[in-house]
Amino acid sequence: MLKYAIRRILYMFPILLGITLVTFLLFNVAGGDPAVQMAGKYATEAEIEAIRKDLGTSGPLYVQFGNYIKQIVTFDFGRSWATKQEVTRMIFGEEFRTSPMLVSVSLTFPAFFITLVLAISIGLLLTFYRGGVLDKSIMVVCLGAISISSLVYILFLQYYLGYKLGLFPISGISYDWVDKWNYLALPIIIFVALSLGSNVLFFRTIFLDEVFQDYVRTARAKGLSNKVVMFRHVLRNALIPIITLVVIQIPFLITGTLLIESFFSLPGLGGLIYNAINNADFPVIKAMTFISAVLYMFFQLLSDILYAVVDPKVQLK
Amino acid sequence: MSDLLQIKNLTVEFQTDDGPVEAVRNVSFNIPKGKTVGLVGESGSGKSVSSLAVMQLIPNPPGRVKNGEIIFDGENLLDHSDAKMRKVRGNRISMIFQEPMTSLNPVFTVGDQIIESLMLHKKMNKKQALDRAIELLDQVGIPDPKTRVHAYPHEMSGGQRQRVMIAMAISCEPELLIADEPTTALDVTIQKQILELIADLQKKYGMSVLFITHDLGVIADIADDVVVMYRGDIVEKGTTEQIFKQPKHPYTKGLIACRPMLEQNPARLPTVSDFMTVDGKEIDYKATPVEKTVRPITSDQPVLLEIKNINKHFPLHKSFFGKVTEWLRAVDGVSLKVHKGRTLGLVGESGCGKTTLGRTILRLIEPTNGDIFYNGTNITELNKEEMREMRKKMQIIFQDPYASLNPRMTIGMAIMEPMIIHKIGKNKQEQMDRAASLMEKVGLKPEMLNRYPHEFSGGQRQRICIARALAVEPDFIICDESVSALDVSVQAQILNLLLDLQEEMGLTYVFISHDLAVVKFFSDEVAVMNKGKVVEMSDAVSIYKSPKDPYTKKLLEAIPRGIPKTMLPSS
Amino acid sequence: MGCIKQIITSLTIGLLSISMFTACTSDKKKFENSISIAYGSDVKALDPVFAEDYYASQVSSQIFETLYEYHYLKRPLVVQPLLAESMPKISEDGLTYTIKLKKGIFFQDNEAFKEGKGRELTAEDFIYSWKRLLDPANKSQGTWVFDGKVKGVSDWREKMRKGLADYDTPIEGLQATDKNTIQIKLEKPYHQLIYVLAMTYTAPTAKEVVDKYGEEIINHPVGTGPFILKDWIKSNKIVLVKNPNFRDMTYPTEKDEEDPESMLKDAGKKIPFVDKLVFNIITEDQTRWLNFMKGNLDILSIPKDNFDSSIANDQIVTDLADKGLELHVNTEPDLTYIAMNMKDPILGKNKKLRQAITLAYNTDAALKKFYNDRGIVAQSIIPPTIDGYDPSFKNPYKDFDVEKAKKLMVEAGYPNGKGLPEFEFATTSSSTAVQMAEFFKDQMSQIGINIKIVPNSWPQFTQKIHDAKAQIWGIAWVSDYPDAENFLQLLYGENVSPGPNGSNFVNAEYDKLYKQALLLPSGEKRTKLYHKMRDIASEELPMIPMIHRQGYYLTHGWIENFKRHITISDNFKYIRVNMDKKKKLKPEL
Amino acid sequence: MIRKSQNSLWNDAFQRLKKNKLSMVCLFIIIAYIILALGCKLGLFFPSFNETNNAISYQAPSAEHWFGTDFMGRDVMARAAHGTLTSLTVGLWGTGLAVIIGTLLGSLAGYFGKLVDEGIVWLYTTIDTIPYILLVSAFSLVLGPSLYTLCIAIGLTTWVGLCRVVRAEFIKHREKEYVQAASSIGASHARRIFTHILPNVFHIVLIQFSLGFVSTIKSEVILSFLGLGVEPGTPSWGVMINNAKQELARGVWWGLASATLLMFVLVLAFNLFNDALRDALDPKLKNKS
Repeated sequence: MLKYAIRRILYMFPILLGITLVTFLLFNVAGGDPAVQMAGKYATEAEIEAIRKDLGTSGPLYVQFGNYIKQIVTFDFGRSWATKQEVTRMIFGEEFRTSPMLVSVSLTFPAFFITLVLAISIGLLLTFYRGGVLDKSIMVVCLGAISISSLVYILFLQYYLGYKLGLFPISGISYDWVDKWNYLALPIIIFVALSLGSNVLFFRTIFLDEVFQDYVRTARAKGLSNKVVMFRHVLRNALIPIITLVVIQIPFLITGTLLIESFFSLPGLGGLIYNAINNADFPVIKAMTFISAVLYMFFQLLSDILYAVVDPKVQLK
Repeated sequence: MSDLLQIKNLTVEFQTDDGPVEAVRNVSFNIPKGKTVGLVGESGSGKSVSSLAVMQLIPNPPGRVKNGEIIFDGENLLDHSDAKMRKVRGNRISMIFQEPMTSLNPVFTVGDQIIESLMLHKKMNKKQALDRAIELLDQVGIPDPKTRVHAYPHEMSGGQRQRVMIAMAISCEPELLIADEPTTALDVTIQKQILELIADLQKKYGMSVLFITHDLGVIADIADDVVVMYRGDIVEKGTTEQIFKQPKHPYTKGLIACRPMLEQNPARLPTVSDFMTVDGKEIDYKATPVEKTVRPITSDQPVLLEIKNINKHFPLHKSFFGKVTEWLRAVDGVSLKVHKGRTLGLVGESGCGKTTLGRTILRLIEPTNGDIFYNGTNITELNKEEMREMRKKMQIIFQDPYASLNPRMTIGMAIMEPMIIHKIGKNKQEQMDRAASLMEKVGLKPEMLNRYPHEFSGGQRQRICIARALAVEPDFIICDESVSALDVSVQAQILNLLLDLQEEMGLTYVFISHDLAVVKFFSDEVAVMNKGKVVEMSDAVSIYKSPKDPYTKKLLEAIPRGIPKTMLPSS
Repeated sequence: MGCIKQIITSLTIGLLSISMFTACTSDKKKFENSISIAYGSDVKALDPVFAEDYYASQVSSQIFETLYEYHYLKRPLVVQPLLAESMPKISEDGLTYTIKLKKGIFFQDNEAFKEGKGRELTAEDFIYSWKRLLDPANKSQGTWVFDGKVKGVSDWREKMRKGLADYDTPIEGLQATDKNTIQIKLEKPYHQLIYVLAMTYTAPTAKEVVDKYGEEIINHPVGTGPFILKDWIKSNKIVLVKNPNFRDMTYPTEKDEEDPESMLKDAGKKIPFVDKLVFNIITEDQTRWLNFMKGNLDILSIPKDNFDSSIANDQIVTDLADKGLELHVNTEPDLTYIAMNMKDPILGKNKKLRQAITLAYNTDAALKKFYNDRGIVAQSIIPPTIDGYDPSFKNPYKDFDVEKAKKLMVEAGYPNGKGLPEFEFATTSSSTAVQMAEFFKDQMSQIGINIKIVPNSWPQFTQKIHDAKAQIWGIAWVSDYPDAENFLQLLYGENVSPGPNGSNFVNAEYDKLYKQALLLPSGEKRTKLYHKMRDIASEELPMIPMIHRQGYYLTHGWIENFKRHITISDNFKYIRVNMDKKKKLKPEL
Repeated sequence: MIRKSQNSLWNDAFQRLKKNKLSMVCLFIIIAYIILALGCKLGLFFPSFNETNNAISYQAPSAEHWFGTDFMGRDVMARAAHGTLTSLTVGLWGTGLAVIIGTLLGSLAGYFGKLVDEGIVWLYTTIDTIPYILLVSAFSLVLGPSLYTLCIAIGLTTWVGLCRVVRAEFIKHREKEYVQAASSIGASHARRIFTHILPNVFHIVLIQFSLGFVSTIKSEVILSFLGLGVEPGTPSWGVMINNAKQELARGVWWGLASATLLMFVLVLAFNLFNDALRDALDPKLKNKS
């Protein structure tokens, strides 16, 4: 187990190297020269060159890349080129309460959890009544639901639930631990609405896969009721693919949802990445790719470990 | 004696894309209390469907019981509500399935799975149930049951899993045990143990047993009555002795005759088709038992293939830095000679290394070390191009005819492919003609060339595999468990075909199987393998008559006699 | 099924009840004496040195103060002393400015000061702050305000770069002659200096505060102004509260002719009036609009697409007026223009072609389409409300005339566009910018010119202009100070890329006039020079002047004393919230 | 000459599909869309989609313009119809590229294993780890916005999922006996990969293509929101929906409505068809329903 963890952690290095290399190259080719913007509208070429030197973007590429690696190792990404703020603080906030990461997570985690609970319940239900009218009609509803662009959901639900009906605040966030949910309720509902359809379909497929396994027949032959068979045997086995799906999505939940964040003016990580891209804010991009890579790999490791927990066949070697 | 279960006029219908199909038609038979009834038939005969109907486990949709009655202990099970039926299932009637590998829930310990029915039906608490589970595991012969009760299915061998299935099935001391091909997926040695176990338990608990199998020989020892099914209908039923002594229906006659027996030495095996046509008309078959002529192997018989000290080791454990610390010696220093025009049988239980050896000979798996001489050429030293050339001469026929044909390729293409690769035949037309003649040779119609594998039965597919192997005009063919996955009746046909081809084309075979009876029938020489080593090698008759190695003896004993004990010649 | 339904209902009820519950608790907060407005993007740094964009400058100028400011109500803009005691004393040659500070001005309380009490502001604070502004290490975009104009500044900056000077090294032109007196010496006449001293860039910061916070100073603004930073959550909101120690400052007693009498109802009263300012960051128009309509925002610049639903015939629509909403329209020194790169071998060498392009563009239609007619078709580079603007001036090429344009195309040697390559029109990728580009493309197709629209990220866009790689692009300029020079420099030959002259227009005559005008104080003589330059630009057309945008603002009925000018950023101290009206009107929304 | 049997698994699948009435309706709808797109491409339908008329910008639906006009006075119905062409092009080429890359790399990784596998797994883990928006915008920025760079950006970033699936399938299949059989008759690696294993995993590729197609069409909207969409002026549903976030405020709903409706019908048809296709093609599910 320990051996496995160590090996996995060692395995992270080539991946990290790849990610750093790809982001570095992409944004050196793609982004505009940050020095030009930083110098402002009355700048002279000398001033711009001075800024370049200062940013470390004037040297040869390999030196710049070396600097990047150094930043990663020391976990010091310096200051944003666009906002002049310290990058780590932009991501983790001045304090935990107001951290953009917490904002993203406060939206995505509950929403994801609600989606999961609903989708799994509906998935089980559909599997139970498979082939029936209920199954077919809910399937069509789900397929219809995922055929509409997410932008349309946001535009309409914000307009009707937030403005017309006034059930929820239109946008914004509070950092009060209770009041916060007042603001997050509508974004969460939209998130659930956006992701429910595809999740129901996904879980239905997984459960259907399991229902036809031989062990289900064995369980039924023991005289177990359908409920026990579904909840104890099928669900327990379906946990294996479910866990992979769930855990692997967590890093993406942490890094936020750009669309919802931007329409609800939620200062989360999704918007942070978006702004960083638009401003060629390389320090933030570097930090965010690094963090998301580490998160991704951490949760992959976690999913492997959980895999070993739920699937006795898997042993971590 | 009263009947525990009466099945009356049972018809089960399945909805398919081409409309409803009756899988079972008007089936009626009884299972007396405390007796064992064998239900025999080939795949698709409706025997499993009938048993699932008893349990009311037929997947619905697409299947449903169209009509009939299933009277269990005076009550019609078909009238039971689901809740009422659940009280019967696992409690009064329980079932063992064919695939021990998949029939247990992989995420629960075997203990958890056994106590489930105990807690449900016997209202035991967890502790009592677990104690009982340990007892049961002990009864079914699991060593160290106290520890093993906490093991997961994947930590057990196939035989052990089937024992667990049995423990589970008998946990509530059911009145009826249905065993659906419980030994088909197992080695012969394990099969014997499982059969004995079921027989013992039956006696102990006074259960009735419905034993379902495609192999009449298997139940000869244990069944009191036998029901024979063919294509959804019962064609014959009677006591075991009646069935074996005076089979009435030609199908039954065929089934009995087609099984290779250790005691006999026929030159060919009779098959069901010798007794009846496909649509059930009887053919007057006069058996002319020709004794197999033993072809002596003399020192001047040319050696086609010689294996010298072949090893194949797989890494089993790796250290942190990837260095292998433990090896699995799948093939461990094997040396063999195969004589031209003869058949070498290679026999052993699963995991003994016989399949690995077969594939190593063809370099489908690279040997760790050792030499293989084919006609004097050391093929382990050939480069890729030369090896490809060599493949023309050496061919293999695999075990699973379902898996060894590419499902997306017409069988014509499958047969022509080796010709295309080796540029045999001038043009496509010629290759096509050759493929057609190969089809005829293996007993299939050439018009079928443009069909796809899924349109064929298992036996037909194996014929196609043979045609494909023959397409390159090889001298040497490895038959890797080539008949093990087939029903006995089909197995006989394929064996006959292989024999005919050998005679006609002068082929040399290496015949790999776990079934010593088949190997003995088919081979000139037999090598017995155990744990990667050849433990005994001799000609086929003397292996049977005077086995030297204890392992060979064990294999021999495990083979079902194929006739009721009462009928055994008292020798 | 029942189980699922239960889950859904209980869930919905749960979410609803949370929102009801909190809605009740937050009710009391609704009637704060505060102003809430929305910004479209985040404020970067709250530090005069980095008061680079409008938002940063506006928030900073509530906290920091400058020597001079503009009169809140008078138009055209009038400079008046803020931290200075009086207008500067200027020497005969116009090269030395002497400025006396008001006495008794204290920094806001901060732990950086002794015992946390803000100390008195001195002339030294200005010199220190200006050095900070000019320090190359700070990479401020505002160094141009002194660099090249004030004696010794370039020299000091050069030395700083080489590590040969520090903050103790004096700059000849920037000296504190005593505790309350600042002396500025110029290299040559610099008549815009007075305006520059009203820009947030030149506001003073205390050295103690800079020393204490180091690089983090950008998050810890401590000025002398009426508001103090209370809370700043990045990308979310900035909350300022009233500075309790703010000196006695009063509401103006004079007004502009056009202002209603009510604008003087608070005349002479102590400002600021509100307790709190909240700057919300809201990027999406829909979100901003809906929030305003709910009364969560007090003041809103009308999003272009909400115009139809709020304004009719330059009047606010009745159902909004009934809710107490008020409309404020103001003409601003603003110019949008389409620039052409004079370095381009075809565009740059063919005046007739540029004239044809200008003629073929229907500015009226664009004004309607993209600005709801709220603006003035620009005839020249000089915008209204500032010295040099002449409303009667007509640019001969700004009349939309396709026939004439076609004729000019023939004269240019490209009849019906024949022989012309496809031109690239660079734009940013926002939907509106792209729509404008599409309109341009459509207009050009009338005279056979093919346009390829190339959307860019903002950095790419600025980079292209900076590298003189763009061919045609649309951009805007908002005045830094009320002097046409601020616009005319956009075509000055020495300002070519990477400078502000992105068109890379070089014209000897124009440059000569520009240099002459720089030396002149405002007055008829200078205005004449400005007009000559304007005429050259109007004939050569290195850029097509498009529109002088007007500000259309909506305020809720409880907002009083609202008046806006884009150059005046410290306006919140004058605004009053009528709490009675707010209590009455807001719950109705 | 022997003709090919009508009973290949593909044909079988098609027969099953044909029995599913709903899926046939969906197929019909999809074909209608394709015809619409082709007609637009050839200038047969709505040739005047780019005709501007500033006098009638933002006109509500009328007899002349059934779905109203947009800000340039262009006919929204014609724009939406031409948006079909854009969507189908992006879907086809973007997903096509992803499928080609994913299938090729997945096959190689799964078939050869060892170092080849490690390398390819490294590559896709790396790609997968980088936030999607970052990657797409980087590609778009490098290549400059146009219909085809959009396809390339989508293709280069979305192949990972398919690659994973194909790799897993190849690992499963390379041990199967029919592959062993092929190697025993001396078939080369290329033959084993392309004529043997690939046709057997191709139904999965097809399903993934179909799924990818749908998500590409949907992601075009999001990419438009991010300013990474098609070349300005090209009619596209993404741009139309995205513009609606502003236009709705002025009561202009028809742009959003027509683009959403057209997209909804196509995507729903595709989704339903996919579902039927999966049932028809996936032998695992073959005997289940």
